[in-house]
This record gives sequence, C-alpha cells and structure tokens, in this order.
Amino acid sequence: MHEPETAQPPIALELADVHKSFGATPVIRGVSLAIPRGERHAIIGPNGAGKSTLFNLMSGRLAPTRGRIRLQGEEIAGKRPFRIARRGLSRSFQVTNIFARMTVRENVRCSVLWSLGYRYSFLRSIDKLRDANERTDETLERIGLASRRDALAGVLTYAEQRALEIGVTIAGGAKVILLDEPTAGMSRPETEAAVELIRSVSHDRTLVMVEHDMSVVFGLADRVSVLVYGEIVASDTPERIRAHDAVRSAYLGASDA
Amino acid sequence: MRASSRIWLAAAVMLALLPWVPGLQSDSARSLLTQMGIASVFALSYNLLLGQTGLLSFGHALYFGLGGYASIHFLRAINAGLPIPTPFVPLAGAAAGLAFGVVFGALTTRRGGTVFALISLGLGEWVYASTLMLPSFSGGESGITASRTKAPHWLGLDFGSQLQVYYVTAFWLLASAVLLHAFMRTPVGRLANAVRDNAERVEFIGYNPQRVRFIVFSVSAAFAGLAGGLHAINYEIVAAEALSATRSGAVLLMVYIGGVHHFVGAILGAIAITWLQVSLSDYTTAWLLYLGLLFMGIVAFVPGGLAGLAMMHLAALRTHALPAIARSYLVALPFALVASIGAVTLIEIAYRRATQPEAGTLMKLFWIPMDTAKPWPWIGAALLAAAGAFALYRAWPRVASAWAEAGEEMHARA
Amino acid sequence: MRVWLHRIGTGGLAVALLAFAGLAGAQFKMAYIDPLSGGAASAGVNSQKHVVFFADRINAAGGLNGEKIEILSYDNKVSPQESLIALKKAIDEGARIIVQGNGSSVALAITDAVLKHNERNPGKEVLFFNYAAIDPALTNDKCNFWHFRFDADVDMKMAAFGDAMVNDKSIRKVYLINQDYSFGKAVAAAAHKMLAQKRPDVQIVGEELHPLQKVQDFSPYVAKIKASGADTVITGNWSNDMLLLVKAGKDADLKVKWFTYYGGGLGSVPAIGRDGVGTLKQVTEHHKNVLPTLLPEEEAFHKRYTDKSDELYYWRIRNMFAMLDAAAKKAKSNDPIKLARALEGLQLDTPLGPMQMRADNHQLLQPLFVSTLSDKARFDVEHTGLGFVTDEKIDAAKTALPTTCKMQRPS
Amino acid sequence: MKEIVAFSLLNGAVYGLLLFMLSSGLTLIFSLMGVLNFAHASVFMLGAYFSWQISRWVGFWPALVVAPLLCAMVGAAIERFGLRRVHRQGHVAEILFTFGLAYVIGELVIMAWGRNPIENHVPAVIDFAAFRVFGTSYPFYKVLMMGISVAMFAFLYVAFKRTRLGLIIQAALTHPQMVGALGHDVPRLFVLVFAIGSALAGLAGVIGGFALLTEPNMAANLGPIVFVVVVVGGLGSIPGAFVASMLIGLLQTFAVAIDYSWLDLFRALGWKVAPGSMLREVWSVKLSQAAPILPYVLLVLMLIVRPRGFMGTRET
Repeated sequence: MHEPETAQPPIALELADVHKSFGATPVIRGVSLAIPRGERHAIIGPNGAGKSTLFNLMSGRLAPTRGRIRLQGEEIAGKRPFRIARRGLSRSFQVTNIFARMTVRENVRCSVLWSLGYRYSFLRSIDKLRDANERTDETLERIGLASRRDALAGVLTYAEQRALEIGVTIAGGAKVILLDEPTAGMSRPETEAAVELIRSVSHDRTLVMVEHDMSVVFGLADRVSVLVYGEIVASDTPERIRAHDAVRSAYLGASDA
Repeated sequence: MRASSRIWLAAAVMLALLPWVPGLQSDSARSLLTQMGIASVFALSYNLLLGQTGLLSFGHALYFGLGGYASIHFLRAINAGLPIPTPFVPLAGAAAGLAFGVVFGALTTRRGGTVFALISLGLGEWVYASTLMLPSFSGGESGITASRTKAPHWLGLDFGSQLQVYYVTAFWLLASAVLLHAFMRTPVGRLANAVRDNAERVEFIGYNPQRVRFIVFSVSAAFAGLAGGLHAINYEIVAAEALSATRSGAVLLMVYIGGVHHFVGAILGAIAITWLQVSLSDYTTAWLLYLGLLFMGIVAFVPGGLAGLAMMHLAALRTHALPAIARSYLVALPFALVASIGAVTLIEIAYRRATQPEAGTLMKLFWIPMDTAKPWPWIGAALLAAAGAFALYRAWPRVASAWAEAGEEMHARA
Repeated sequence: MRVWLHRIGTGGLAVALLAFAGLAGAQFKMAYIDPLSGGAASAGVNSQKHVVFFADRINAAGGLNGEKIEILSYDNKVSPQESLIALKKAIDEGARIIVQGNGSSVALAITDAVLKHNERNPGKEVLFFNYAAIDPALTNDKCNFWHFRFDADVDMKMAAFGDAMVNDKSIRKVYLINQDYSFGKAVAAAAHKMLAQKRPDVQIVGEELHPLQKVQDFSPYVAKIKASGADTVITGNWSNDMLLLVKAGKDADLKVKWFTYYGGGLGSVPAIGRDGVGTLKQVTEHHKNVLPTLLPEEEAFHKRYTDKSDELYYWRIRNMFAMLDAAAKKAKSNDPIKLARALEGLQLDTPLGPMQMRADNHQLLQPLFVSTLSDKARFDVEHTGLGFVTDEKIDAAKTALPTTCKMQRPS
Repeated sequence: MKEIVAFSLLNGAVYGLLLFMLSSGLTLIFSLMGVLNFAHASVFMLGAYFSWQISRWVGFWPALVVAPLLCAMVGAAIERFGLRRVHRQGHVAEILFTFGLAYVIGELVIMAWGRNPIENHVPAVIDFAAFRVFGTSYPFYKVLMMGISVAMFAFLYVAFKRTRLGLIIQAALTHPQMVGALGHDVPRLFVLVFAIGSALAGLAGVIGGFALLTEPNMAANLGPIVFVVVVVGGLGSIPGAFVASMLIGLLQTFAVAIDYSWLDLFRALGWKVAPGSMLREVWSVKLSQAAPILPYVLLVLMLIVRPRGFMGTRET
C-alpha cells in the first residue's frame, strides 16, 4: 500500500552531506539520502564500504564529523541512541546483541516498555501491565518464538536468535526500522521465512536494510542505494540498479565495456 | 493464594519459630541469628547491584555505615524524648542510605564495569577516613552509643532483650526481601537485568543505562542503610569500622559465595559467612585462610555459588542420572574428606607454631593429640593431604561424567 | 581462640572432660576480650600471656575463696562490634569479670554494654576490669560502678611527664604528634594543660594529628619536626604508628627527646636502636630495671615464656589480680557486687610501693616511673643490649587527679 | 622555609618512586592482560619476606636477585593454575579471584612468619649515608630504591614498546584468537607477563621491606593506593603510572607540610563560620591531617572527569 508517486510523501529519514572520519581516515564522504515514509530502502555495497558505519550514524551509536540527519523532520545527528530510539527509530545489529541471561519473553517485553509510557517506573508489577504483555505476546507470535518464550535467550539456535533480534527491534512500535544484515548466516528456507517476516513487519513502516543477499534485496526493496568507499554511487529502483554499470564495476571489478 | 505469597508465609513462620529451636535459645545464639538477619538484609541490598545489575562495588559498606550513624543519632534523639518506638529506627537508616545513595550515586553510576568498581573503592576509603575526622558525627574510633530501651514502649515491649531485637530484625528482613523481590518484577527491575546483560543494547530500546544504574543504586543504598539501622539497634553503638573496607569485602564474599544469580543466594551467603566469622573464629585463628580458600574455590569452580549448587542438585534429582551421581559422590567424597583433614591439620599445626608458641606444642586435633615439635604430625598431615588430593583427582572424571549425563537429560527435557 | 583444653568439639563435651580431669570445685570465670588475630594481634597475645600467667598463680594458691579462675579468651580484632559479640558469649558462658585493654574505642563500647546488661539483668551482673585503655572519659564523664581501671589514664601519665620536665632546662620547644582519634586528641589536650601548669616557659612549636594506622612513611612529619626547631616530641602513638615514627626519626637522624606513652612497646626499641639512648623516654608503672634485681614474678614469667619477644610488660595486670585476690578475701564472696564494694578504697602494698583503688571513680593509683633508654642498663629489652633506666618516681598518692565522675551505685 | 621545600621535594620523590616501583608490575599486568590484580600488593609483601629470609641465609645481594625470581614463580603459578581457569568468565571473576587470593596470601604469610612485624632492618652492606642535605644525612638505600625504580621504568618503557615480544603481548590482549592463529602460545604469553609483573612487585618488596614495615598487614595498608596510581596514571600506560606516582608522592608530602585548613582560608577572606556547628569541624580539618586521603580524592575525581586517566588508552 504506497501512496501514488504524484503526492510527494513526507520524508521519514534524511541525511544531508553526512561525513564521518576516524582520526585521519574518512569513512563516510558526504552521503545525502532522503527516505520517504513507508518506503523499503536497501543499502548494498562491497565490504568495507561503510554500510555499518552509516547505520551507526543514523542510530546515534556514532556522531557524524559533519552534516545533518533528520528523523521525521527533527534533527538527531549526534544525539544519544536512547533519545533517537524514543523518537521512533529502532535498529537491529549485525552481530546478535540481545539479553542473554533473560528469557525470550523478557527480551521483547523490555523493548516495549518505553513506547507504552512506563519510563523508569518501579512501583508497578510488570505482570500486571496488560498492554505490555499483550504487545509482547503478539510480537512473539509474529517472529514465531511463542513456544520458546520462557527459554533463556542465550540458549536459542542462531536462527532463533536472529528472529529475536528482529523481534526486539520491532516490538517497540518504532516508525523507522533499521535492519543490519537480518538474514546473515541463514540457510535458504530460513532466509525465505525471514523475508516474509520482514515484509509483514514493515507493512506500514519505513524500512532501511543493509543486505548482501541480492535475492532478499530485490525481493523486498522499493529502492536500492549502492554505497562504495563512503559515497552513494547510485540510488534507484532495483531494476535500474541491476543494469547500472557503476554498480557492476564496483562488484565485478572493471567493467568489460 | 499465588505461589510466591505461600513462600513468603512459610518464610515468616520459619523466622518466627527459629529462636525457639533447641540449641538456639541462648542469648548468644539469638545474637548470632540477629547478626545473620542484619547481614542478609545488607547482602540482599548488595546483590541488587552485583547480581541483578552487574555493578561490582568495593565500597558498599559506606551506605551501611552512614545509615547506621543516622539511626544511632536518631535513637539518641529518641532517648532525649522524641516519641518514636525503637522498631522504626531502621527507617531513619534507610532514609540516610537513600540520601547518600542519591548524592554519591549521581557521581559513581556514570559508568559500569571496572571504572565503577574503582570509583566505589576510592569513595569508600575517602569517606571512611573523613568520618574519623568528624568526631561530633562519627565519634571517631570509639563511635556513638545510644540506648534502645529509653524509648516509648510499643505493643508493651521495651526491646531490651535479644529476642525482641531478633524479631525486629526478622520483620525488617522479611519486609526487605518482599520489597526487593517485588522491585525486580517492576520495569526498572527488568531493565536492571537488561543493563547487566547488555548495557549498550538498552540504549537502543529507549532507556538510558546510566539512569537505570542510578535508580537501582539508590534503592540498594537505602536497603543497606536499613541494615545499618538494624546494626545500630542490635549493638547500640556505631563506630567508624561500620563503613570500613573489611565490611565491604565481607558483603562481597557473602553474595558471591552464596550465589550471585539467585535471589536466595545472598541470604545463604550471609548465613554461611556470618557463622564462619563469629563461630569458626572461636575454633581456629586460621578462619580467614579457610574463608579465602573457599571464596577462590567458588570463583574458580562453582560460579553459581551455594545457591547454584543447590539448584543444580535439585534439578538432578528428577533425572535418571541420579544414581550415577550418587555413586560417584560415594567414591569421591571420602577422598575429599581425607584430603581436607590432611590440609586442615597441616594449616593448624603451622598456625600453632607461627602464632602461638606460648600455647606449647601439645595440641588436640580431631580428637588426636599431637606434638607440633616432632616431625611425624607434619609428615603425616602432608601425606594425608597429598594422597587424598591425588585420589580425588583420579575419581573426579567419574563425577564429571555423571553430571554430564544429568546435564544432557536436563537439556533434552528443557 | 578459645583455650584449647575447654573447647573440644561441643561445649558439653568440654564440661564433661573438665569434671573428669579432676579440676574439682566451681569455676570463677573471667573473659579476656582483646585482639588475637589481625593487625594488633601481637599486643593482644602478649597481654593474654600475662592474664593466664597471673590467674594460674592465684589458682596455685587456692584460687578465689576456693574457686579456680578460668580464663575464657575471645578474639575481638580490635573492633567494638566484635567485642560486643564476644561479651554476649562470655556472659552466656557464665563469665563474671570482663578483662580488656587494647583500644579506648573498644573499652568505651564494653563499659556502655556492661552498664546496660547489668541494668537489664539484676542478679547476673558482671564487672569490667580495664588494664590498658587510658582515655580519661572512662573514669570521668563516662564512668560507671561496674568499670575498674588498673592503668594510669592519659592525664595522670602526662602529669608524671610534667614532674620529670620541671627541672629539665634543656626542654624549651615541644612538638606534639598524635593519632587523629579520641585517644590521640586526649594526649594532645593533656600536654597543653600540663605544659601551661608546670612549664609555662616551654613553647609548643608544632602540633600534628595523623590518621590512625594509615601512614606508611613518616619522613614528611619528621621533616616538619626538624624544621620547627623542636628539641622535644610528646606522642601517644602506639604499635605501627610508634615504630614507623621513630624509624623515620632515626633515618633523618632527628636529635630530639621523645616523651612517649608506648615507646617501650613491642618492636619500638629495636626500631630506634642506639639513636634512642638518652632520648627515648616512657612513663610506665614498671620496667625491667625498676629494681636492682628482677622481681620473682618476672623470673617465673621468663621461665614459662621463652620466646625472644616475651617481656613482662604489663606489671599492672599483676596488680589487678593482686587487688582482686585481696578483695575476694575481704568480701569472703565472689559475688561481683560484693567484690566491687570490697575493691573500693582498698589499699595494698607492692614491691614498688603502696597502691590504692579510688572509691569515687574506680581508678587504681599505683607508683609511676618516667624512664629513659640507656646502654648501661643491667637488663636489656628484646635482646637489643639497651634497657630503660628510671629518671623520676611518682608515688601512687601523688598521681591522683580531680574527677568529674558521678556514678550510680546499686542499692 | 627553604629546608622544608627541599626535604618535601626529596621525600616526595622517594615516596613517589616507591609507589611507582610498587605499581609498575600492576600497570604491566593490567595494560597487557586487562587483569586488575588485587593480590599485587600481597606479592610485594612476599618479596619483602622472601628477601628477609634469604638475606639471613646468604646475604643481601643474592636476595636482591633471588626474591624477585621466587615472586615471578609465584606469579606464574597464580596465572597458570588459577587465573587461566577464570579468564573466560570475564573481568569480574578475575578481579574476585585475585581478591580472594589477597586474603589467602596474607594468611599464608602469617602461617610462615607469624603475626609480629619482623626486624627487617637495612642490611649493613647498604646501611650508610649517601649524601648530606642541610646537615641531615640521606640513607643510601633510599638512593638505591630511586635507582631501581627509574631502571624499572626504563626497562618497561623500552621492553614493551620497542621489542617484538612486547608488541605480540599487546596484540594478544585485544585479539587473543588472532595472535594464537599466528602461532604464538597465548596462554604461555600470559604466564610470562604475570611472572614479569610479579617479579617487579618482588623487587619492589625487597627495598620496600626496609622503607616500610614488614608485617602481614603491609599488603592491606598499601593495596588501595596501588590502584590509585594505576588509574590516575591511565589504565594501561606506563609513563602515566610514573607521572601519577610522582604526583601522589609529592602531593602527599607537601600536603603534610601545610598546616592550614579551610577555616584559616575563610578567616583570611574575612568570612565567619558559626562556632560549634558540625560544619565548623569539616572546615577546621587541616590539610596535613587530610594528607593520606588525598590520593583517594584524586582517584574519584579523575574517574569522574577523565576515566582514561592521564595517558590511558581505554577505560576498562
């Protein structure tokens, strides 16, 4: 369900001439990107292109050296991650980053608390928070971990942990979802299940995804940006990107033309 | 009635009947029980930091001591006429603990891990030395005294006898346990566990880990202050050693030996270490060596602590591997016993020679008289220890395999 | 650590063994509560030897009204809290007299706890014999009927120093250095008062309070003493704070007269060595060269304890047991209240001169000696070849000072 | 007045160098293995006891060599049989293991040498005055200590910044698997590092034994101040630890020389403080009284303002 092209949809996430360098070495060299609300946007590029750094800049883990980042029109460059998360941007991690010694259910429930307004309350028993528990169980159903809800997150299989990673990211109801290589290390059937999950989860939200598996990218993305050596060399629909020579040379070395 | 309230009721009944158990009816036995109660409240408050939030503090006695001082000054005010009965004095300790927890917490909880540990160590040493310099607040080395009986009676009791002080301590222990257990079931309690497991990820679900640490730290300081208040009532004196580094070290030993990952672990540890400190030190001057060895053994071999050990065995009861485990224990335990008797004898003889020459060389150990001047006790003990240890080393794989078998079964069923 | 004979396995077994071992007759139990492990253990173990030694001598002579004295030892690790735990245990096991000395902080805790116990348990009263905690408060504003002190307090010892200083014109500039807690401050205050009275011409050129048992390196403090031009130092430091202070003085070859409370304590003379000859002074109720020959008690003590560091340092414990023995004979009963009343005002002769227990504040008056370290002494300290020689003797009666003690006496 | 400054400078430098000698081993172990060794001061104490025992048998100079070697063996044993099991449980377990170890070593020392301080006097061979300042002779053993301390600094700075072994060990801290993959036996490397660190502590103990008092409580009295040096200097930086040691040494020595308190400052500024109030006691504490707690004040302030310390490379 996407608005017709003509009415210009509001911009969910916008990067304006963002630079980032570690000491003397520049990693992000002037990236500008505007992602309209509801769009599924994929970022691809060879290893070391700066994809994860870009994610870290957007989610507040790193502060840009120069340039501005706006989330639904509000400046978030350099803000602490929890301030950005509260404004409705939630991200997952390439290396699974969950609460190992807590149960699956508690992992997800922790991520719903802020959005339901429970802030730092210590006077209410969590078992009595009906809305939080409902939202948690609903998310567990969607990521297919309802049956494993009382297992410790640390003992889950790799695929289950990746699913939980997505669950924790989406449970808070954030409008903008950043997924960092969600299907990395998954088998074919597991990847397909993950794609269906991402499709249903990002139904009415803005999705930004870093992914290497081209079948996932072309199966899901409305638009694809190609990041090479810290710069966006192309940003277009999947079909045009596939035919784009700059992309081919970046991936396959010098083009034969 | 939900499961948890049944547990609390059972705990209440047990606490009520404990001082009437034969053998525990003497004043000093009840004093020991009271000390265990005070240590348990302090250990529970500390486990909120170490076990639930992963904050390793080397200066938690600060809030115990400052709470104690506030309570003893409050008790002196009561002696001077303030119409408040003695049992409510620990609330003054909790209030002081909370106040100092908020003030110092804002400084120290900016970071977790090693930085937090070292700040707590530095702050502990700094405030301890400073209290000695403020005699009107701390009474210096000799401390501040007050009377728990010169106060308005409550329910017709004057709280002079040790039994009544025990019941005041038991009440506050139960209250603290219920409150702290409930605290862990609140949003901030859940987030405390999240900060322990992965403080970085907590920031990405909208919470500031520093704020979570700060709240938990303040609550923990309040309960440590409450324990300080109970200390003030029980001894009617609070001296600078109430906030010394040795007390901070003791609570760390209690919680870790008891079992950091289990709520009841802190209480188990408090009971074990208090007994070791108060009773074992009457039997042998080497009690601190045994405590140190026990602690290193727990850290290296049994990270789950006593509670972890108990839980493991409870779970194993339901598996088919139980007979295998029992058999392996039958073989291993005697060797362990032999090894420890040899080691203990060696230690006791050495201690007698090094620290108490005046008590002469005649000694009775495990009902066997021996003369430390002659060589045979030394050789005998050393041989015993070595033989026991070697046999235990050989028998250990059998124990390990039995447990492996139980582990697989438990895993399969989980 | 409990005396082994009485603590095998459970308490019950110990009692059975006792009866079997033929130690007939009821026991008069005394509890010894002092540090036996940790930092100050050396002092605690040393005085424990004295208590056991003198108790055995009374037992050899038939005990107190036929009851043998039994010493129950408890390790309080110099902590007020551990002491109160030990006190409860001692009272539970029937101790009638508590003996303690190391640390005024512990003494203040015990005297307060004993007062409360006796008020709350009529008929089961206990007495508190303090042989070394010399904070003046214990026999003044914090005195009580149950506490007896067998050592001169801070002010009495400072007065003794005063008598020694009156005619020593070489003393012109004094430096005070003490530990930063109640006892240290009491010594500093006493010094001010004494000098103002007895030597107004002497100038106090410096005053110092350093944290208790925390300073590792005293050279900065010694540098200040040298810079102040002081020719005399008065200090109440004890144990490590005493050893390290005189050691730093020796390293920087500081030439001053040391007026100390515990300069003769374990390890201090070896630490200062020859630098102390003629300069290291102390005020005590006894030292090895107080009489031309060793006292019989000293010879018996050295026969029993042969370790190098064993010295008969606590003569006042001998006086304590002598007073207890006399009081028991006078009262013809071992009941604590009767013993206490018998002790009040009791006068007794000793080889060093008469002594008397004051009735108004339960402070023992005994002869005091100001002595100086010398290399020509007949008997040396800890095999160092150096021993103390008397400068000034102050008779018991002259050591009395006014008291603010107003104690409540049992009806 | 000139005399006080000269002496304070000299004493401050000596105490600072003693602190550095004591904490250099810890800085090494911490910077290369990330282990905050609570038992480090205990190994220092062992060094003092070993050197006392050996010098009674075979004289001081052999003891100066043998005692550190014995401590190195103790350090190697601690890592090989103790810490190796605990490494994988994370830093907290490591710290706690060494925390228990400090208790045990303290009691073992009591078991072997008793509770009383031992007469660990400066051995005759080095007991003479090195030079005279303002009419006071300065003992040679303090000069020897300064020499050893500076030598240690040079050895550490060169050995681990400029040699291949140093680089391998530093790499092994952050990427043990990779260094292992490159063919280096990482566990053995850690044993070596722990042995060297303990040897440094032992050497410091040999000299420290005379300067301070050799008794079972020695480690407990010194323990915390070692962490102040390491943290204030900067976690993992050897030059930082040197600067921090000198700072603390001089700070504490000069503070003792200053007999003024806040009250005197207020009086100078003309402010009046109500007599008898509890706060008056706070203000009347003289700086010389508070000298020994200044290091801890420095530790807390440094950790709040700049957790990395002067020249630290990282925080944990």
